[in-house]
Amino acid sequence: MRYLPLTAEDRAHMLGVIGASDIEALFADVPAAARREALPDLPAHAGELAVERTLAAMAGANRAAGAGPFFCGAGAYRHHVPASVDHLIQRSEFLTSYTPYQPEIAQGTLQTLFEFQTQVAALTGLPVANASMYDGSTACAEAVMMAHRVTRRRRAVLSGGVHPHYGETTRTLAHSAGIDTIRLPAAVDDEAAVLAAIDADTACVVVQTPNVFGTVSDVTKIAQAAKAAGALTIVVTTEAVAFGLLKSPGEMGADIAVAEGASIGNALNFGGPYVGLFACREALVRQMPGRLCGETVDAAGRRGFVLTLSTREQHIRRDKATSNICTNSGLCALAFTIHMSLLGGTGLAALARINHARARALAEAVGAVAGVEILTPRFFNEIAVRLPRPAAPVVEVLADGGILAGVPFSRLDPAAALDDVLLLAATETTSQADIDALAVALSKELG
Amino acid sequence: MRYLPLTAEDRAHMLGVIGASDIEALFADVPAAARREALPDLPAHAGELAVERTLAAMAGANRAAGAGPFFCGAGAYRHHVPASVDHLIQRSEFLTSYTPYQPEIAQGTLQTLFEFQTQVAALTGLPVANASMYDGSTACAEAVMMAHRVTRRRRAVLSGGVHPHYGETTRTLAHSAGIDTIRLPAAVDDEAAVLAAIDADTACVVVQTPNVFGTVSDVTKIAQAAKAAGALTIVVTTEAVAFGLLKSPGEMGADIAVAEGASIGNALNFGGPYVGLFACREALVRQMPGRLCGETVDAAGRRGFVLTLSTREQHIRRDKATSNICTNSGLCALAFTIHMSLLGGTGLAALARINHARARALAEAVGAVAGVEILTPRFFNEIAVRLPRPAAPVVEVLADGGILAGVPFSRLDPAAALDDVLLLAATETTSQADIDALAVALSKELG
Amino acid sequence: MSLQTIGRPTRADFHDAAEAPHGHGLLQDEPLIFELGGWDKTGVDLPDGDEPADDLAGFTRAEPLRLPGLSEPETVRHYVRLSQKNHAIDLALYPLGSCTMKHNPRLNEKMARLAGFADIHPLQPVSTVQGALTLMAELARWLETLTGMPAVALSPKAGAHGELCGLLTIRAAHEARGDGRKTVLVPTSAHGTNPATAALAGYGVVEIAQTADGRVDLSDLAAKLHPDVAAVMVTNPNTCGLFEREVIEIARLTHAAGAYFYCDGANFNAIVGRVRPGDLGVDAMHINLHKTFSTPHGGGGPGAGPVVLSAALAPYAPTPWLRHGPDGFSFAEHATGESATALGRMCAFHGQMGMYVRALSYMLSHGADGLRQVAEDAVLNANYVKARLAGAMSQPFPEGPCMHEALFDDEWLEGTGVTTLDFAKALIDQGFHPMTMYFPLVVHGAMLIEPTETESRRELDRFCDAVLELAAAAKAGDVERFKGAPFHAPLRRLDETQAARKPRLRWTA
Amino acid sequence: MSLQTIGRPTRADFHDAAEAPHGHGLLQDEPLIFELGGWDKTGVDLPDGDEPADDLAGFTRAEPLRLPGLSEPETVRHYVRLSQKNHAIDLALYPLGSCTMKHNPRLNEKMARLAGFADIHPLQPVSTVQGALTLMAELARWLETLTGMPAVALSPKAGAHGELCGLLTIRAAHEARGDGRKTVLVPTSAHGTNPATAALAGYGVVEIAQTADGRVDLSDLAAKLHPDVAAVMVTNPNTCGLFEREVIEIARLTHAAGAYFYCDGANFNAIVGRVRPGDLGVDAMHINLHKTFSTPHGGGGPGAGPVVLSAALAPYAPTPWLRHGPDGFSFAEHATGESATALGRMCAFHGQMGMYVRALSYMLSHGADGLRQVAEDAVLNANYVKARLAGAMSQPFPEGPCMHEALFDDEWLEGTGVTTLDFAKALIDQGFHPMTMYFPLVVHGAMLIEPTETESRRELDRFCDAVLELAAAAKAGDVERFKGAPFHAPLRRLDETQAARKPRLRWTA
Ligand SMILES: Cc1ncc(COP(=O)(O)O)c(C=O)c1O
Ligand SMILES: Cc1ncc(COP(=O)(O)O)c(C=O)c1O
Repeated sequence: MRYLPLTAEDRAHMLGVIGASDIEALFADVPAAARREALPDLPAHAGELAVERTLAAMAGANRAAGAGPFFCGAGAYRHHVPASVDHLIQRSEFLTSYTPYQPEIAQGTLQTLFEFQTQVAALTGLPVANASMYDGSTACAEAVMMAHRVTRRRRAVLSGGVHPHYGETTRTLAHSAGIDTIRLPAAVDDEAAVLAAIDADTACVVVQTPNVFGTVSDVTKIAQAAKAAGALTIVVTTEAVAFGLLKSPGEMGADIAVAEGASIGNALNFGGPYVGLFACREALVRQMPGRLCGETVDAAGRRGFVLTLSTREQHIRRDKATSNICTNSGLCALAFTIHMSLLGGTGLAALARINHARARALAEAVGAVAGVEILTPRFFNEIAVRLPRPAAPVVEVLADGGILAGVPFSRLDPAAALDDVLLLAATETTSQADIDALAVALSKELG
Repeated sequence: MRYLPLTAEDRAHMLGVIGASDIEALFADVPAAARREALPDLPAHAGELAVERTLAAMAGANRAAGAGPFFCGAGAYRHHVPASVDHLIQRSEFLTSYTPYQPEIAQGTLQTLFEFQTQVAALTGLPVANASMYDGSTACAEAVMMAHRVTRRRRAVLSGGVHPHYGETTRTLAHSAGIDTIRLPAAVDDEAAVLAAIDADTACVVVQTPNVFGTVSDVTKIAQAAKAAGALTIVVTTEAVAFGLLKSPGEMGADIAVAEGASIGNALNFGGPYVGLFACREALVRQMPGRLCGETVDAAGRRGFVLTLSTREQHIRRDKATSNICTNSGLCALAFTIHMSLLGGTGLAALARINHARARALAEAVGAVAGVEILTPRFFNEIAVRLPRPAAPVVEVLADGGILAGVPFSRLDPAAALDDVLLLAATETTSQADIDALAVALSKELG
Repeated sequence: MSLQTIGRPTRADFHDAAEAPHGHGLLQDEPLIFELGGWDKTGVDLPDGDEPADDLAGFTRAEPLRLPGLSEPETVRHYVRLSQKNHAIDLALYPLGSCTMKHNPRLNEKMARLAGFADIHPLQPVSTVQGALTLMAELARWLETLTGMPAVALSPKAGAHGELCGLLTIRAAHEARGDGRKTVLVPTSAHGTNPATAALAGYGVVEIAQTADGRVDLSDLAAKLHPDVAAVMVTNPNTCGLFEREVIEIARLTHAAGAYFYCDGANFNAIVGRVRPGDLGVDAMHINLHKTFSTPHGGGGPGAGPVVLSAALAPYAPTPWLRHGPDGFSFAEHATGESATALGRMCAFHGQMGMYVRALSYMLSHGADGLRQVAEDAVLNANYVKARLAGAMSQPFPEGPCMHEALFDDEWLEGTGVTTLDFAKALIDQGFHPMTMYFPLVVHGAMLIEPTETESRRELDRFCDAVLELAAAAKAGDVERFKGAPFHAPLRRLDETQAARKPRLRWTA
Repeated sequence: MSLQTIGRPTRADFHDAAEAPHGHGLLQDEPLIFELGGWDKTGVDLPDGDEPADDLAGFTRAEPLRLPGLSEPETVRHYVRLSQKNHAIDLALYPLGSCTMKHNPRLNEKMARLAGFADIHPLQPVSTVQGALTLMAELARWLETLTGMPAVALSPKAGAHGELCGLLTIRAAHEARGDGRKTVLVPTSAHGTNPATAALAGYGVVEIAQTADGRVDLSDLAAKLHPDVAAVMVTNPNTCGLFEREVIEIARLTHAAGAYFYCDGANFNAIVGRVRPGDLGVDAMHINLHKTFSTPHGGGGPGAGPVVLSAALAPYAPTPWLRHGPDGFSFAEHATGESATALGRMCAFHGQMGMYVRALSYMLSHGADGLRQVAEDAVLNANYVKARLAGAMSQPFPEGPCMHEALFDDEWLEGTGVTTLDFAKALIDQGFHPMTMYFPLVVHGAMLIEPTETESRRELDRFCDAVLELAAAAKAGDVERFKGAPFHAPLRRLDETQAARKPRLRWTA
């Protein structure tokens, strides 16, 4: 077996050194009844060529997003990632290292985490960011748990514009902590409803911008109301490229900002692995979940970086920890950081504008299709449209024709009774030809 | 432009330090008449996404060998290369380093070259190997030039089993040195003709095994005759995997062995870059072309490696050099070495046997097709067959049906009047289903 | 000493000098990107320039984003330089106990990057991603077969997330019966994520004592198994590297008390292909695909933590559920219909597809026979290290074989002036990553060594020789070599106290 | 000194001690694979085992092949460890004059690995590789347009091979006229491949003198241009980093003598997009795609050396010729029919396709505007280095600007006891690769510095600061720092004499 260095001779020699008669002797503690001779339902080992063929056949049975016009978004956006990003994250020293617990031989990882935290802080407009969460949705759930720890209150208000998966992930986790998750009805824009839902028991209010319908909002008013009520404001962003153009959560008064960072540096990957961004106000830092990388000096006085404030964490604080997270999204965060280092502020701003321009072109073309109504009042790179009939079957038909025509809202929330709503996203990878093809196909299908 | 770090501000500052008014001042030595303002026939710079789309479209207009049954050989063989090989050669430290002229900071490259030379020596059964040539064909031409230097004779006898491209490459180079290249008529097995052609003016005799028709030969008798006549024997191999099974050139009395090494570690690449292997007897080392890596010690007495015997080379010896080669096939040699280190002697032997077994299955299936005659008396992984009609159009028809049915001999040597001969190769990547598909298609086309 | 002549001083007394040189002509000093300039630069050529955004007036950033951008050459160089300051499995043995730092096959990386896996959207019509669902189903089948469990929830994103998923499933099962149990029992030796997860899932944590031979104290367990106990969480093989001999009895007692048996499967590598947790009475167990199934750790993640479930717990698994019907595979993505009992959702989308591809590639490569060999070689390697070091270092549980990792304590260092931390840091100077230190907490000055099966005998010997040489030096009173260590790393020992006292968590101008 | 605090001693006097420590805890000592065992092992799982080969009895190896095989983890670790002993562009400036060590974009690597390029066979029916032929045609068009030449032979595999192709083309042109000229004129400053190639092509080499300002001596050229001269080979910009001001006159004189003007285009980077060799009277010029067009050097290769040709020489270009007709692209692969005048074949197949892809990817990325900027920035960077170092080091040709590289000599080192070699080796301790030394031969103790356009001003300053600091140290008499250098590389200075005296060219047990 190509991954196993020991030879039969090695094994015999080593058993001798150990003083064991055979390998079975080393498994002596396993109850005899539980020792299996073999697992006949599974195949034997296979060479690279065979494995490659099996997996390539599975991959070939999927329609890659790049194979034709593509408009899916709804929390996962297709962007172009420079080749150097994937090259760099595959360097052995990044790919095959562990969490940087020994800082003297992990400065590579640690310095990039420090860069990551600084970038996330700048993007979200908040002073402190952690070293990543699993993804945007679990970051959102953790933010609600954190608000509960900070406020000691048990009521979380979620705007109807929050991605339903985020709402459900949050509800699932919050439930066991006895937190009441108030999910307002799905709505393109529900500032009034959110304001009305804030009360004196509210631990936090969770708002998303651009929201799941694509709507761009200024949540300043909500943040002010929350603050007045002693609640925290959590701003969710599922499309990190938007940070290049829109007001940052910090500018709008967020206490905590969480985001899905996969748009920068990472591939679609069918939904994972992604990278959760998590930032907050300085005063809240000791209630943050996840790892933090901090600056310090070595014995010779040279600058270096370490994981710090670990008294918040499970390995030190155990059941008093701020979270149970251990393994996070390190390599995805590295990809994010490298891509951001290439883009810079200027590049991200330009990229954001291009995304927005593509979405405007999309809205124009789709809005001109008879029977299609654009629901999103202000958008970044995604719009919600109402079709004259349920969206899911329309999407199926267009998929058969080679166009991946976005996400039916019913896929996210079948109970919302918004079966005729379709979410359509455009990015820098969307060409005018793609848009035209979509408009033509939609006209044909709806006509 | 993403690859250019200087900003406008940098440029202005630097011109100031230089004391130049503008960039034009730095080009003052260029005659004014030769300065171009712009090159209007070429497009302006493009982003990664755009370039990727352009090139992917070109790639998409080719039929990849892996897309269906595939039987082309004739000097270029499709083998499976472990993923770790390509990963390792892409490490910055290997990929982006220069020829190891500063050994203190090039031990990575140098040690791998030393390993390469040792492996090539073992494979060819000769004591000395160099650090690579461009490919097998140029190695063959250089070997003939070397034989001329060693013997001071001007007549090179090439067996009719030598790959026509190798023969032509050799003739082209030898011509200018005033060497007479005697290319015997294309023949499946021409030991007698070769023996007859050796005379007292002969500098060298060049034989190939397995030869271009796939024939495996023992060239011992030829080597003995050459030796008796004071000529050198050059053994050519275009399929390095054969070294795992067949008698080595050294065993058969070769003075020089040259080979195409691409089968190990390298992709088909439409014919290049490949890697030429070059080995010879110890006594001839100072007449070898190309770089040599040798062992030595550093100032602290530790083992290290350096480029050595460079008094043979162009940068020292200029017009007295043994060759003009400078840049060689370093990274392809590294890929070869890594793949060989994975295989080991045991693995290469097993791989060779599998290749041979696949070719036997191929011969059996194709031999059973009515009208097809197998010409190769003993083969390794390639056979020549005679079809009842010209091979090229048959190959075209099968290609339309998705089968790449080998190489018509006429493609290599249209003047040989062997238009009905087809070369078919099989490797470990050839499945029985591929072979069956070929046999069926051939029967249909010829039937 | 024949070790490390490169990367070693040619002078023998280097470690006497606290200021001894380290580093070499290839290792580059490298500032932060924020110190490299490029405030108005970008390393990306974008198709067009200054698109209007007038429709968003009032919603856009007041100030331009202040982040530096570097050209590609500068970016590549920056991160390549930084990378060389890391240790990695690809450089040497990485003996972190409990972390299973094994070789990461490159084939798996290649497979995960096939466009058919990497470039598909989680919400494409399922008709267009049947290959992806097939892969998930295959992975599920392997995990179920290897563990002998009937179901698996794939979506958890790491081990701790899997623990959470398992406990939430258990909670849902109790709640479905109207049973509001509030306690989870966890051994004192447990990994920090166990109690942290229990707390996050809303449970109180009660610790179970450990026996003198490093296992769960059955009498203490029995005593604490009152009706408020929702689950018992046990790691097996446990964090001392020992198999819980009485695991079947633990399961029996747990079930008798109406509780569920959660097994932390982080150490599954020791038994994969040989022992099926389902045969031991386990109700739920997470599997760190980034440990046993070798998806790369990536400097801290991402991982994946699928949870296998017993028949009793399966109905409460989170969505999405993978289903197979006449039209092929589909997802049940919401807690309605047949999946109405689902506890909810662990995360957006379907989990860590990129890791599933790698793990399945690993499984197919090894096959059932190879995986069995993995367990055997992992255990063999650990016992070899244990045997070779036993004469020099003290062990809290010296009797009998260990499983995949060998545990030492610091008793043998008493009086030397050298601590576990010092000893570990000195190992860096020998070219190795330190072992896991001070974990498990139940062992004083613990040093937990997990070599994994992908280490050759030669590398194990290199490591053992280095440890033995250091041990001899410690006993010989060569304290300076340890107190100041590491001397030969890119940096000397870092001041963690200062970092925590006045945290600087981002760069500021 | 603010340079290199990592990879730098924390003690200032390190270089006084010849035995000073070097290396760090991450850099691994690594034996040869032959010393790692594995004589019966393999790191490849093959589909089946012991296939018969009875039909080859008598033709098979008498003894089994004795080469070690290592498992994948061992192999990966071996080569990763070795890699860290290399300098690389990705680590720091690589100022090798004449080598054009510029950044290698990763996009190009990705493109070259597309199955449609990497997994196609050179002898597939051309109908199945129209994309490949399109790519070659596009590359040819770019090269022709950039050089202002009507034709290009793509197949040569490196610069020297391109030179050979060019001279063989010239020979064929003369022979076609029955003209048997036997001499090639080459300036004394030429790269070694120029005279070596001329000799290989069967020509006698006569050297042309150089003027005091580092250019071809026109009167010497005119004097030597007798009727036996087949070609004049001139590098432009030349190997002193200077543009041959009189290049048009050189061409005129050459043509007047019935000879052809071969230009060594290794330094094309300095003028790409700004000057077309075709406008200068060049008949043939090779282009190192691995220099100007950034295909990676790979530790010594592979490269590619296409040769652009004037109309007079084009008919003699080697096969294959790329043709475009109504059915798309095709090859003329033999010297028959319309390609009957072809001189023959430079190599099997069609040349370095993998390099063509990378080079075209580079060209498309830069575009005409970007390439022009390449030349400007390359020249600007070199002149910046020249300006910054001019005060400290002597220059053989101080007047006027240089092109892409700055040339210094060792006059300024006189009396210091430090040689060019010592100085260069000391640069290694500063974290940089040495410049090209002792080339061109016409300059005493030459140091040729080519930064390329992909270096930032910051990196140039780092480099210049390091050189200036060293220069000051040399002048201050700190000879030890130089004589023993490098101190901080993986190895100390290597004994090249011993290597050549009793060559050990392969491992033996
Ligand atoms: C025993 C044990 N349990 C749980 C975990 C947590 O797993 P993860 O880091 O994947 O969240 C670990 C990880 O180190 C572990 O060792
Ligand atoms: C001026 C000059 N000419 C020719 C060459 C030879 O090119 P190659 O190494 O590609 O054969 C070089 C390479 O260094 C060179 O610098």
